[in-house]
Amino acid sequence: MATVNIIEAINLALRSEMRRDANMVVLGEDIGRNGGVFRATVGLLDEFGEGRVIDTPLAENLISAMAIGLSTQGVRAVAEIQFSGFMYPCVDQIVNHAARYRNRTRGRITCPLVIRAPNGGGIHAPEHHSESLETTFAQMPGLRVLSPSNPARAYGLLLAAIRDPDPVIFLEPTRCYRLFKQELEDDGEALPLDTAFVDREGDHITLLSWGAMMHDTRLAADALEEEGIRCELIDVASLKPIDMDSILASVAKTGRCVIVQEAAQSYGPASEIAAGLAEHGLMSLFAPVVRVSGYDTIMPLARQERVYIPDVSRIIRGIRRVLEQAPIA
Amino acid sequence: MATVNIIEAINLALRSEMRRDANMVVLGEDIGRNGGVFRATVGLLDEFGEGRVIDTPLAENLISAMAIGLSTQGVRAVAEIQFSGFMYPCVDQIVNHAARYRNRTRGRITCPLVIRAPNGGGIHAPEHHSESLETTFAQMPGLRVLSPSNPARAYGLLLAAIRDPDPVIFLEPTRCYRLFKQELEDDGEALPLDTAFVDREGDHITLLSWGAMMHDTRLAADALEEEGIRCELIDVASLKPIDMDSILASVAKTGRCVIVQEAAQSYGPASEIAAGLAEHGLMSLFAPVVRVSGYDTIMPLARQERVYIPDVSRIIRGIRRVLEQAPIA
Amino acid sequence: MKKSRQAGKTQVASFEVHHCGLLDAQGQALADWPDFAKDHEQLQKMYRVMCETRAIDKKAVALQRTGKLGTYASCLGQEAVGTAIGLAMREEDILIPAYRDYAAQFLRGVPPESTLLYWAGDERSMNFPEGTPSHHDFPFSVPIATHIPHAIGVAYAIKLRSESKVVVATCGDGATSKGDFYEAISSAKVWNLPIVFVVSNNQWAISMPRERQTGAQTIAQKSIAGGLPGEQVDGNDVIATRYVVERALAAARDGEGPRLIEALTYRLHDHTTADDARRYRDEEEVKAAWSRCPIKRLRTWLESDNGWTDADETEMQAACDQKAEAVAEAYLKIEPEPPQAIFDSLYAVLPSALQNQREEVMQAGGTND
Amino acid sequence: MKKSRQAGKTQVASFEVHHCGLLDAQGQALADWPDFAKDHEQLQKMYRVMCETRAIDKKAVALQRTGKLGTYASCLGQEAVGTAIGLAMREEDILIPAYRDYAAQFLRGVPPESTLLYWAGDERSMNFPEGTPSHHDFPFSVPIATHIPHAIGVAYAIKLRSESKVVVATCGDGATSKGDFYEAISSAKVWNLPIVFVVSNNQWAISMPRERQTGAQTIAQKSIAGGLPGEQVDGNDVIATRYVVERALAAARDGEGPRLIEALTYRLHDHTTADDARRYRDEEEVKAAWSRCPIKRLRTWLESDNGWTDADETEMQAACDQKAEAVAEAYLKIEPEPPQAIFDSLYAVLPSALQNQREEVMQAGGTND
Ligand SMILES: Cc1ncc(C[n+]2csc(CCOP(=O)(O)OP(=O)(O)O)c2C)c(N)n1
Ligand SMILES: Cc1ncc(C[n+]2csc(CCOP(=O)(O)OP(=O)(O)O)c2C)c(N)n1
Ligand SMILES: [Mg+2]
Ligand SMILES: [Mg+2]
Repeated sequence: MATVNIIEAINLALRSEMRRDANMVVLGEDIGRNGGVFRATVGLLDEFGEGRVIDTPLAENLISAMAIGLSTQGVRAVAEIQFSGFMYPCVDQIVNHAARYRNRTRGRITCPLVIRAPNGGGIHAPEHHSESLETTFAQMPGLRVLSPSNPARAYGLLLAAIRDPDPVIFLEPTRCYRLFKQELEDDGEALPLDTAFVDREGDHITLLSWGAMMHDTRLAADALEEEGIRCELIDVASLKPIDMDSILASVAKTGRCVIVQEAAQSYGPASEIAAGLAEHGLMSLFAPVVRVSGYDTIMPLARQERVYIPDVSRIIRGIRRVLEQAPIA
Repeated sequence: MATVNIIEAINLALRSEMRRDANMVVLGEDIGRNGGVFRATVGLLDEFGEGRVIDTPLAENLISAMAIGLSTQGVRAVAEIQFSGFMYPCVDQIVNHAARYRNRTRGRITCPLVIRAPNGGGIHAPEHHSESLETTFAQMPGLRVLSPSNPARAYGLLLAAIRDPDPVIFLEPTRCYRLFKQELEDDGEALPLDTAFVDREGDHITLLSWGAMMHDTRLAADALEEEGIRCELIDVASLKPIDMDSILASVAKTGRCVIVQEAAQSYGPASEIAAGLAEHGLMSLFAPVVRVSGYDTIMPLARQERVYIPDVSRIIRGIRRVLEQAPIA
Repeated sequence: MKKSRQAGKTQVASFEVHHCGLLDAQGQALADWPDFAKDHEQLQKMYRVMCETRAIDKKAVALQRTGKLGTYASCLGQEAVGTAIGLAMREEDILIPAYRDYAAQFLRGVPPESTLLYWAGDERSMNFPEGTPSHHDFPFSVPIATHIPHAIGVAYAIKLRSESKVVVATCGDGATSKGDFYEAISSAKVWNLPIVFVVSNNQWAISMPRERQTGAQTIAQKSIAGGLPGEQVDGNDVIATRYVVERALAAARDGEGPRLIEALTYRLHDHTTADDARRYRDEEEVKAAWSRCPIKRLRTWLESDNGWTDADETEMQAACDQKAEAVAEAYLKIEPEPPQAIFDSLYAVLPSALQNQREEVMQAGGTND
Repeated sequence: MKKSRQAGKTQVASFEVHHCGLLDAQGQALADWPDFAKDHEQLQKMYRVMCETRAIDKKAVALQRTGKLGTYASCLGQEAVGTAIGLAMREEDILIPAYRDYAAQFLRGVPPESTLLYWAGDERSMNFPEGTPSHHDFPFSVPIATHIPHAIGVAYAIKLRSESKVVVATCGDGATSKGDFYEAISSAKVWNLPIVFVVSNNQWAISMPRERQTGAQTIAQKSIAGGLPGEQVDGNDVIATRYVVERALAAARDGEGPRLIEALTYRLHDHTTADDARRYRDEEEVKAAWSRCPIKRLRTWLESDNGWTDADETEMQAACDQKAEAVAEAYLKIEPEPPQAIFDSLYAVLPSALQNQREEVMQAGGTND
């Protein structure tokens, strides 16, 4: 039992799986000697050597293509992209190849790979270091997209992603990397894929989020508890596919729903979930679904990033909008 | 007054604007001597010469970057990508540069460019020639995304896109290029941007679509007219931004809504619109919103593409689902 | 480092690009030949493979013209490159081909009817048969050049496992303008990977002539950007092409790392059956190119040196046409795939979220056409 | 075409890469100098620009360390390249810089306080002032190499309008591994565009040493992939660097087309203030690199040949420090931007669909920190 933060949990997951599976490699920029700019791969070079801990040239398109080539040979390739804003050069390879090889060869060639990247803002990083890439990949059939919100899920979902026989995009909550710690058993146990996690039960309103925003959403829920508002807090975690069954079940119970995301509002996971509710859960809704999200602007540079990223007060405002239209009896 | 199909309308728009604006160029693969694989640029090389009709090397990332460079110098760059499935290499340049230069330089550097591509399937084309790229670009703040559904809109919206001072992604309905003709006045008149078009008024149910699916949606509406069901048929046309005001007004009137798209269901424009309804139009809905869309699969090769693409019967089934839950009085 | 007289100028690197040709367009031998080319059997086999490939190619075009096949990309005039690659590779090697390398794919075990099935639009065509080398090869990629960097990962896996396989990754001249091609070239030598890059420079990328595709005088010299050896070969000379590819494979197998080969050839057909090259290409140029046809020159040699008679020729051509017929029949007999198949290879296990959609397709029964 | 004895082998192309140096690390002149370098004024100006840049750079690091600035990328040790570019370019030329070319940007009119404002995280910092050459220059791009192909479009526009401007596009050694860089190199010569590509090879890409970045022996030779002339220069020799850049600019202006210059330099600082190079880089190597510092060698020359005294030095250093102080003060005085500004440059006119969101920000008053 160790007490770890998210970045340590990721490091533990990578190490334990590399020990378990000699067929697994990690690759990316500055992940070897340097241990990764966020230290996610620290120690791996010393333990597993240059062959399995691959410092690549500076080319994300190449990194994703290389991961594809490796994975087609049965090598479990786990690539790190330094920041999710630098994943755009990988889109062609991931969408046109990683997501498709199994389907176009009817199962002959597969791509068991993971591409990890820190995602989202809030750490006063430079330009292009604070983007939210969920939709870029979640829209693509053939892929899975995960975004963990705490150390235990970072550990368990990353293991599940690595062992999954299909390509997985793993978006890590940058600003929560070192925000808090959790007790973690480094037992190599994976968590289930394609599943949302109910973090707190409640019957008044369903709050949905994932990744870094889970933290602020929980704080908002705490604040409302004090007013006697019982929030059901769900970590969506899997953005492709989305576990709509769990979400619909919760909304059937509460009749109210607020979805919190950092990504720009339009075309984000919040919209996909709200659409699912409009099509399959409409009759259980007492009030309109509210999306609390980043604005439809470009992620601002550091000085304005807090204007863009939803904070607890914005989340509470969103919840109140729902409660005003459908007060709790 | 000429009677033209969509591809001819696009050719007319490009020619008339190049005549009007000596600062406009077209660029892309095989657009010069060859006139484009769909003939959209036929005749332009002879009239405007190699300087303004630019056959580029085979590199979409370069084409988009070159269009960006040209546009920053005040050259109106209209790039053709041969098929939308080959736009993925442009994503980095379009998202990280075209969409951002104005914002990051606070207006000093701008990118008045258009990137056109045939979009969608249904013509028995080879692999990767039948994709639907709406979401890839519509999710990105700073961009506009248009998809015309008939010759008049192809002409008027393309002119509007070229004259717009910001980057526009122009997705053309491949399978309708030569499907039908329309009377068109080549008068250089642009249509308004950011606007949906009400093609048919009706008070029973709102049908929303764009691009190639408008054709099948209209056929479905015709079929239902015969049963006395009055459909309000709206061409969304602008997928970024979406004209939600017009859509909400229509749904306020009809209380019923079906959205038809060819793109895979998850994270498509249909979801974005349904989410808008769930958040801002919930109380006017008599029945759940239904999304009739491509499946969440990779676009199949030619022999199965008709399994994937919604046809009139699938659209009608979707409409009936709504009517069953909220019968017309 | 050679100091020059000029102001502070020192030469720090120099490079040469060579061209190799062993059988010229007139069917005359240039210089000495490698052993395989001194063997009549071998020469006739190379000839037969090229002729059979051309017969099947011709049949494919005919099927498309009569509405029995979708858009098809012909390899007319480029048969030598695929033949040379297919014969030079070992079973265990891995081919990451471009779409005009049918000859290589056939030699590796891809059934020609699968190639037709691909252009008809059926994913099963890329599930190459077990028990043949093609089973561990890649299908070609339509997005130009995007498959080239896959070779880096595949070859890295080979090296990681200390296997003695080599990856052959091929593309066209147009493909060499794309970042994917360059990123592979730029990095292959970093790990000294066992890769042979073969570029079929057929002088055209649809309507774009080679001279306007890039400022480079040769495609071979692009290897210099990554510190690889690069060479040109007469790609219509099956003997020289096989010779340089075999040499490159041997070098890679011996740990000497990657190489780039530019095979000079010519696209005698339209780009695809959907294209009309007369719009942009001079008929005269095509006529001239026919005189450099890879099959014609080898036949001339076989006749002059190999005792190949008109009877032999007629017999072999008949056999090739029969083969093409049989391939077409086999292709036309293939049953359609059930509609729900569009879900069944999407993931190892279909996520439950997609079950309803699959159900819907099952009920609708699909609309195969 | 020189025929070789070997089997059918013909040389079809050959290339040389040269290195230019005019002032060595010891401050000794190599060969003859161009006129500008014979002019004391000019030499002292180059020296002053480098020293001032270093003083401002040092100040920026200090501000970051004391929490008054965000992550900052230092140009320590690389001042000569930016200085040479800034002095070689004409006003009307267009600079598409990398993030260590501060000296060039300052010379073009970017106020140093704007550079600090950028690293503080404020978009206004990229709105370079009217009336200065920088007003038509590009801000640097954080996504590595992605700005390089913009030069193709910018230079094409220049050519289309028959203007006599030249584009200077710069990047680092790591950037030359990316497809963006290669696609620009591959196509620049197709239209014979007026572009000078300058690569600051500072031997490192964060923790990746140059040798493992690419298989190419030199970065200069990557130009061969596009048929461009490529040359190496001692990038810590401001005289040689300015000389080769001026020559390349003149050639481009005369219609001779694009060139690639690899400037050999060294990153003396951590990659950025967020990096700790001791994790991956040998202290000894850095010490050795200090002996090749561009400023030190020019000072040695000025003292030996130019009558530069300790008094001159003290006076100039004091002036540089004052300048750096003034820059910091100006920067710290800049008022925050109103929160709704995140909407106000998104489009020429904000679409009505976004008005509500802007309203919300206005009401909330934002939370600038
Ligand atoms: C990324 C991408 N862009 C455009 C196309 C359309 N296209 C198909 S083949 C081709 C030309 C390829 O030329 P080359 O690489 O020389 O191969 P060749 O067809 O001559 O064998 C183009 C532009 C494509 N398939 N992929
Ligand atoms: C596309 C992209 N990938 C990764 C990064 C992170 N990153 C910032 S600088 C850098 C190294 C750049 O090396 P080089 O081009 O040599 O320039 P230098 O920093 O040495 O001046 C990296 C990997 C980035 N900014 N952009
Ligand atoms: Mg070609
Ligand atoms: Mg560097």
